[in-house]
Amino acid sequence: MTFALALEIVLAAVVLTGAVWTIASRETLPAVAGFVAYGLLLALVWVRLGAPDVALTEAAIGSGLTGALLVSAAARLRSSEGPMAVERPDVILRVLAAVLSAAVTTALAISVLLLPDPAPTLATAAAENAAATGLGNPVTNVLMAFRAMDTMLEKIVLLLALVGVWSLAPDRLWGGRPGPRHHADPQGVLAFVARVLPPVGIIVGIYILWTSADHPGGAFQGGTILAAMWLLVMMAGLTDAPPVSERRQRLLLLAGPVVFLIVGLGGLAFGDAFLAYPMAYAKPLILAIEFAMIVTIAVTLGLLVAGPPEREAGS
Amino acid sequence: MSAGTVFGLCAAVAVGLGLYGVITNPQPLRKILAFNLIGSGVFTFFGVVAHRGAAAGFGGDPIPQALVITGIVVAFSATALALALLLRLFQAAGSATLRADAPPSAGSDPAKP
Amino acid sequence: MSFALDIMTIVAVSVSAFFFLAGTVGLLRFPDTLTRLHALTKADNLGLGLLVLGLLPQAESLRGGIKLICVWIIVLLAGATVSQLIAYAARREGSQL
Amino acid sequence: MTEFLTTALGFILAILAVGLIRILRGPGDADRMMAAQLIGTSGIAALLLLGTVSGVPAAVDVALTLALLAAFTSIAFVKKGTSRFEADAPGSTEAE
Repeated sequence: MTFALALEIVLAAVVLTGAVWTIASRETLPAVAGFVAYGLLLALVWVRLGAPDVALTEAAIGSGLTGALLVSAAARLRSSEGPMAVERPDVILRVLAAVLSAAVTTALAISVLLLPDPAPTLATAAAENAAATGLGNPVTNVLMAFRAMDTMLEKIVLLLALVGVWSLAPDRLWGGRPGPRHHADPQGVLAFVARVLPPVGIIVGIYILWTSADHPGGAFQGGTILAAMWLLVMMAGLTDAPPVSERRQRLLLLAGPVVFLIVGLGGLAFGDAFLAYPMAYAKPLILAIEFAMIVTIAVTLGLLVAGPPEREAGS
Repeated sequence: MSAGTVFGLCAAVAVGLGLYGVITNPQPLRKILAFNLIGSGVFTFFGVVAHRGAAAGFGGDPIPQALVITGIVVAFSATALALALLLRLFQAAGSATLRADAPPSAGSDPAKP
Repeated sequence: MSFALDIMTIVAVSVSAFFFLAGTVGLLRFPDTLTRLHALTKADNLGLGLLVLGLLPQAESLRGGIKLICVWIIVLLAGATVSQLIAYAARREGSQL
Repeated sequence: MTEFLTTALGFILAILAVGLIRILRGPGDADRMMAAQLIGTSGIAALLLLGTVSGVPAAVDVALTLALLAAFTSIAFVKKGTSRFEADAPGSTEAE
């Protein structure tokens, strides 16, 4: 037991090193690198906490995709960094902030130590009702059946965020292509990896979705891998981002939420409530939603990272 | 001291560090980073609660775990939107500061997209 | 049989730890960027490769073992590419000096 | 066996921490990218060990995801948001 405890303390210390570095670094790019490392280590913490589903999400979205997003933003803002780095808040504010942060940390630490024992849990309820869906992974059960409404609304939040990002485009560029057009030597290393890695990534992404019925995985995690592979191909200049006005892409963006809504309304019409799956068809229905969702998630996440339209569609 | 306690304390420190960063760091991008740090600290805290609720043969309570997954995705979309807003501010105003009295920096030409 | 497999795990993981150490020491101590890069690739390829080799006997199923090998192959591919890209970047940085 | 693998895991974590310090010290971008690469690889190694030690077989799936995303993020770091990766552009590569 002491061995395991020592390991956990070492892991927590390394995680906090990453966190401190994210806050304390003077330059932005190393701070972003620190944050990505922090996210990677957090995935280890999640595995240790017995939550590999969350570890997958943290590794894919929390660390990888957020990291890529932050890197490109940091690189674009680099020219504004010069005068900003000098500008520091005065000492009083910093001391006050430190006192406040310490107080919040202490309060949280005390509440960690005072958590009720035995802990309240819904795991038994989730286990009792697992037979209703025929899925073996309790987290997928919660996401797709017991709390399916949350998951559907989250899809809509993703879509709204994308609409928000797009609407930041200047009027004359509306309907154009997001981000810069990337160029690289078609015989170069970058183009090579962008040709070899995506097929592997697509298989892994679909595998992560497929396995989520009974093992950790899911549509978000799989979709994130697919999005990363798409972005990789774009970064290598092998393909261009589609214009935001493209109809096929809009259909893909809507596929997940629409299938979800249709199934939900079907539950209202033929079953007991919105999103109530008929017992006999629960598993195929959930799979149908998940397959529609992985496509939508991949396209939405990819476009969120690509950003608002910056070029006219013809360019 | 159980497995979760160490990571619970770690989460508490991460939230404190993030809060300090949000308040004191003048650069908006760093504020967004620090805010993400607060978020991940809260998620980890919730993960500790889930871990303590391990029962029925599961490694943890699946309900908080599912909520955290949803939370991570929503945090990502918020970050993407915030960064897009920031980059647009930088394009439009020529500087990425939140101060009202800041002079436009020479870094970018507002007329150029 | 299980004893022999355990010995294999211990030996392979120990050697892998050595390569990780060597890569890190190289990264800290070698004089210039390209030699540091050379040291780093040892950690990537041999360190992780031997670790995967050592964990194979502990894998619970054939599928787990195949996935372990896939992890190594992906890291090899990505590591080799990124190392080249870093070397280009280093040369560019050097030529600006 | 668990004790041995836990020790190895602690060792890999220590190496990862050294990589973090390397990012901190720099000096050049190239060194930072190398350190990031080391962190990615040792993070994957730590994940595989942790999965074995904690008895979570799904850790291998996490490692697969991490390997793909680490490659993606590393390349994003190297490109740093520029549209043209200069060293890779025609003309500056070595004649083949």
